[in-house]
Amino acid sequence: MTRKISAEIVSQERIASDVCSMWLQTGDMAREAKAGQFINIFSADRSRLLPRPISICRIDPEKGLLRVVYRIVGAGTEEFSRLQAGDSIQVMGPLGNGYPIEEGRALLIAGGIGIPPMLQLAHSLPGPVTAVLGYRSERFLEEEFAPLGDVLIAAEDGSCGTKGTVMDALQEHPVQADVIYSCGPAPMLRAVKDYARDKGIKAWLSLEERMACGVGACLGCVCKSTAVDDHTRVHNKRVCKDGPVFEAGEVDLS
Amino acid sequence: MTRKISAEIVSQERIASDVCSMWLQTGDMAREAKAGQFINIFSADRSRLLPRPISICRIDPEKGLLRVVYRIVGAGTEEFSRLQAGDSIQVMGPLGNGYPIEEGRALLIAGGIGIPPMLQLAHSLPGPVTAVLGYRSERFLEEEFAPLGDVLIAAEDGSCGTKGTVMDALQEHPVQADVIYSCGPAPMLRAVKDYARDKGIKAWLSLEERMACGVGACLGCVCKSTAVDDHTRVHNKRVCKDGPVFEAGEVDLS
Amino acid sequence: MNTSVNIAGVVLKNPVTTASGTFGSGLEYREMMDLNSLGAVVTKGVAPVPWAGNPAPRIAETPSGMLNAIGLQNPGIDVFISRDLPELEKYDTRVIVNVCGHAEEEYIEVVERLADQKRVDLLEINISCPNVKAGGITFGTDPRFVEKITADIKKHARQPVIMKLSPNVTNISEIAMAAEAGGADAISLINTLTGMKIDVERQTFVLANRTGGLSGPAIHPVAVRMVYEAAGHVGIPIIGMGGIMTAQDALEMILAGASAVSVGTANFTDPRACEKIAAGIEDYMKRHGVEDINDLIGAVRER
Amino acid sequence: MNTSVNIAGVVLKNPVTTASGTFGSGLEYREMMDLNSLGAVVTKGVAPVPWAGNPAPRIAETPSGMLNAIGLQNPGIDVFISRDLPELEKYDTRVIVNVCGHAEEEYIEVVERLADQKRVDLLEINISCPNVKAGGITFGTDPRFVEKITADIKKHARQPVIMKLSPNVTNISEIAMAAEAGGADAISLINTLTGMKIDVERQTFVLANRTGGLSGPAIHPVAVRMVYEAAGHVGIPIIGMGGIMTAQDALEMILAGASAVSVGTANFTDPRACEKIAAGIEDYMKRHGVEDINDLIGAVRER
Ligand SMILES: Cc1cc2nc3c(=O)[nH]c(=O)nc-3n(C[C@H](O)[C@H](O)[C@H](O)COP(=O)(O)OP(=O)(O)OC[C@H]3O[C@@H](n4cnc5c(N)ncnc54)[C@H](O)[C@@H]3O)c2cc1C
Ligand SMILES: Cc1cc2nc3c(=O)[nH]c(=O)nc-3n(C[C@H](O)[C@H](O)[C@H](O)COP(=O)(O)OP(=O)(O)OC[C@H]3O[C@@H](n4cnc5c(N)ncnc54)[C@H](O)[C@@H]3O)c2cc1C
Ligand SMILES: Cc1cc2nc3c(=O)[nH]c(=O)nc-3n(C[C@H](O)[C@H](O)[C@H](O)COP(=O)(O)O)c2cc1C
Ligand SMILES: Cc1cc2nc3c(=O)[nH]c(=O)nc-3n(C[C@H](O)[C@H](O)[C@H](O)COP(=O)(O)O)c2cc1C
Ligand code: FES
Ligand code: FES
Repeated sequence: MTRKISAEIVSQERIASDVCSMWLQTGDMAREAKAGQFINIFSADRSRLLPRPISICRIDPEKGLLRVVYRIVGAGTEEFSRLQAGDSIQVMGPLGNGYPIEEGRALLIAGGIGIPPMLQLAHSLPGPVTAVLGYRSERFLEEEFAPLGDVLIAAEDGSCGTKGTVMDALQEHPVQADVIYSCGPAPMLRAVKDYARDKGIKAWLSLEERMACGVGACLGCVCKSTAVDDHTRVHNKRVCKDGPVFEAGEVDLS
Repeated sequence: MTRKISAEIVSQERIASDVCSMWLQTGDMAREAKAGQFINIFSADRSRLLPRPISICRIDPEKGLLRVVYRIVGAGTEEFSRLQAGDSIQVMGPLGNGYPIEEGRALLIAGGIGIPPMLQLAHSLPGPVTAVLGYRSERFLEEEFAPLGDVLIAAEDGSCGTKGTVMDALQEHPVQADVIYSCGPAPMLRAVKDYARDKGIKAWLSLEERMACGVGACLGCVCKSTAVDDHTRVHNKRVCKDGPVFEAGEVDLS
Repeated sequence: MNTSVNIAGVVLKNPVTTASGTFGSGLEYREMMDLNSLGAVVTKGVAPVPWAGNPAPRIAETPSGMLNAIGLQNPGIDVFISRDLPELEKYDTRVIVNVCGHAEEEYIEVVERLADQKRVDLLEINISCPNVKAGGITFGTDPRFVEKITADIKKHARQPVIMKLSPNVTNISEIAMAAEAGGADAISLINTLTGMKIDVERQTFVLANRTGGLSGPAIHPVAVRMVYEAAGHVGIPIIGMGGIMTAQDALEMILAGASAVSVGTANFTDPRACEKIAAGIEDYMKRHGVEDINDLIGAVRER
Repeated sequence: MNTSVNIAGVVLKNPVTTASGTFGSGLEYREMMDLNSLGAVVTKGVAPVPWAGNPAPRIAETPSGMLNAIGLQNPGIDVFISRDLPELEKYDTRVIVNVCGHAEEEYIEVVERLADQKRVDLLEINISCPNVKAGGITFGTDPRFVEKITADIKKHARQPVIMKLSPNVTNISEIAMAAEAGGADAISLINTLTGMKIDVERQTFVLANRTGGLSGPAIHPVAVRMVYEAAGHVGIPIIGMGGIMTAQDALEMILAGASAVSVGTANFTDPRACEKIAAGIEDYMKRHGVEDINDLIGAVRER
């Protein structure tokens, strides 16, 4: 059940120059959450009305904890970054569909701030996992993937692993996989979609769009779908409700 | 010189159920401040653009400290009340003219949240002081006046001193004075003005009005003046700049 | 204590309704709040056939407000009647169906299709959506047109008709009077103010549609003023909306002359906003000893 | 790097000016900021004789905005010329005098009195103040009237004339074109949106005047949209204003088509706002490698 609650911040840590990791006490919300879902985090400043959608990075159902990892890009995330253990914040969730958990060898392809949701996914998947993580330069979360499977790194500035993108890393180190999961910037998702089609592998992509309601009501967050959608019977799917995770063939990323 | 600075909160204390006392490190602002002047305190919430004018209650020029005592009446003062020692807040000042310091026996008449500015005034005045303090019920600052002169108390609910208003207290305990200083709600100021005229005593009244700029630029905070004003040559005086303290005869309180 | 209000013969148990387009057909929110606590659910605008709406991005945040350029995406009247409407049977609240169209005939088609739908209590006609390019913009801003389309819709409508007005006009009273002259049973206002946001880093429009509709507390003072002005010029009931976040905001509208209110953007900040606003109004009535909410309608006084 | 812009032949060292009525005659702020950092000071509206303005309260805070109902209190043109104008001689900034009146003749009287004042670089004609009851409201909302008063003022003005437009209109482009047709050298927009606030505890209007003008970031999206629309319809320079708090906000206006901007309400939140905005624009130009600010005017692109 989706609910909005006041969550206590259990810990907050800067894990890169502009990336924060925050554990929240969310009780039942954590117990119901799945990899690939997200929560809406609300600003305490009354000039900022809309929630910030942030993916679930880790779930601790026993303790009722959720972890989010987010990049400071604007006033909302900047505000969140100033919160400390013991402070409270309004959150709503769990939201969205999450990644379907499939059998077999999984290839996780993630770029930048698309990396966090992959961490819970790597934990949730039953089979062997290879994670391909793309960074501009500074790395984060990398070491947490290591115990969970193989890890390939790509850094645009060549500071580590393959110089270039996640696709360059995959070219350098081919990986056998039965299913692909991906999250990251739109150009990366397009490349992943092409890659999966070429290899004949099923791929699940997590999309981003500007949101208001987060629950499928406002129709603010649509992406183009290849088939007629259930809600409106056009070619729009709601990222917040029908997604954020889509089978690559479902969505038109052009 | 009026300036806007970020001031550190040195201490914050609840002195009545809805009244807070806050000491601010303001440096030169404190050294330039006078009794009866005020400062503008700004909200950190970006939905609240206008400053809150609050009277200076105490000045510690050596340490560069200013004290304000304010009642929680809305979102702005509620926000201020949550601040703690070590936090910072934007303040602008000193603003307004302040009370002229006159020789002779001073009668200070103040009601409710008009009491705080009288405290610095009682400290600044050279002659003997009688303070008449009116409360609805709960008292505050009362004990700080005691060392500075005679104190009469009026409480509307009769919980202490004279039951009724400051005027009732004065009727019960007549006071000889050469000059009156007053601050409080409009009906009280009207009564003080009449009282002073009847007794033939000069009276200085501190007025309140909704403000924007605080520096005489926007003409938002005018009161009616009996004579043509210097700024606009009509019958308006700016409470923020020409006041907040006016000689009773200067202003039309009807 | 009576909190019920009467809009054109339809009794709402309390004056709080959801603003069209912000609450889906109500069902999207049923997990999070009690739909029975609402005076009425106002559904997303519905057209004769599915509309795809505008390209994304459709949403931008602004200071104490937001811009939307949904472009009236909707599944069309068939899906609405067969899928959404029956679900609303389960709730004890009034249903107001918001109607949109590209041309007069489209409005009339929807209105006719709804005529024999018992679950529909009232119709709200959106002649003011600033995001529809094809005629939409001028529909709601010309009093002659407003009067005519109102009269034409009234000929076909079985349910009472609320005309929803655009704030993007020089003279809101004139438009309100035109709706009344055309036979409207009520008016609702305000729809969104047209706005724009530019991404200065990328030097592009933030919304794919360039402009969007501004809603939220930012516009509340404009909405209150327009409700007040309209209330001074028409005798039909007014549903006030625009930036209502709290019971106080709703009461401002009611004191200005609204018989009921709609709550839109607030749902995004708090999915239980409507419920809380309804409770807050009751609270206020108790504190102020108001026996009947109708005593508050238009009751604002000189200072 | 060039930050100077040209408004009708008058060169402003940078595009940042103060919005009329929020900055007095500039002198009230000289203690707190460097007037020389401004592209221009725009003074409070001045009429032929002193105006007392509206009763207090004149100010109300609203979400990310404020209402004012000053009612154009001003000392009249004599005092302005003899007292305020000479003080401005000391500063190296342009002076734009804002002019108001109850009737056309009053505007013309002020314009004529200013004709031989060398210190006055530009005139800004406020035909849009929503707080003046006597005719003021309709002045700025009828294109025919806007064209006529512009033409008549132009006949008497020695300095270039900026017509300041009201946003309380159905079609801002039409009004902008009317000003241009009347011979305006530039236009400025937006003035305030008319709004209202009600004190629900006391059930009274918050402002003695009932309505007031809404300004501040709340209205910024509306202002950007109107500047963009006007820029698409006129060839004369535009001074953009409405809710500018930061350099980003100012740049939105410039990208939308404004040659210069005015900053109003922001001065109340930070008396050094204008200075900071001017510095922030330079900063942006450096970061983006913009050699000439004029390259940014109207440069917004499709996403
Ligand atoms: C499903 C989903 C999951 C996400 N997960 C993460 C995550 O795990 N970690 C992370 O760092 N970021 C994530 N994002 C992006 C994150 O929502 C934005 O970075 C954040 O909203 C920016 O807020 P701001 O106030 O700092 O920035 P501002 O730019 O000031 O925000 C202004 C407005 O734009 C919206 N906005 C800005 N950027 C985005 C964006 N990229 N996507 C959607 N809305 C945006 C904001 O929500 C707000 O309404 C996710 C986005 C979506 C849609
Ligand atoms: C010169 C002067 C000195 C003052 N000194 C004190 C003092 O020492 N202690 C104290 O408790 N209060 C004082 N006040 C009143 C104080 O300014 C208000 O109580 C405060 O602004 C309320 O802010 P808020 O956000 O809590 O209330 P809200 O009602 O939410 O404020 C909304 C808006 O109205 C304004 N406002 C509300 N009440 C007043 C008021 N009474 N006067 C002026 N503006 C108001 C606010 O500044 C704000 O812009 C003084 C007022 C003036 C003009
Ligand atoms: C996302 C969104 C979608 C909207 N869709 C519609 C609509 O379909 N029909 C309509 O008449 N109004 C629509 N509106 C306008 C609202 O019903 C309402 O008039 C406006 O938002 C002002 O109220 P608010 O400030 O409480 O949101 C929409 C508003 C928003 C924010
Ligand atoms: C207190 C106040 C007084 C104003 N007085 C005038 C005026 O005398 N003449 C005028 O043309 N505009 C006047 N305005 C409008 C501003 O110049 C400006 O157009 C408007 O406030 C929008 O800009 P902002 O949001 O930056 O404040 C006034 C605005 C405020 C807030
Ligand atoms: S954010 Fe409202 S439908 Fe997705
Ligand atoms: S608050 Fe602006 S003149 Fe007093």
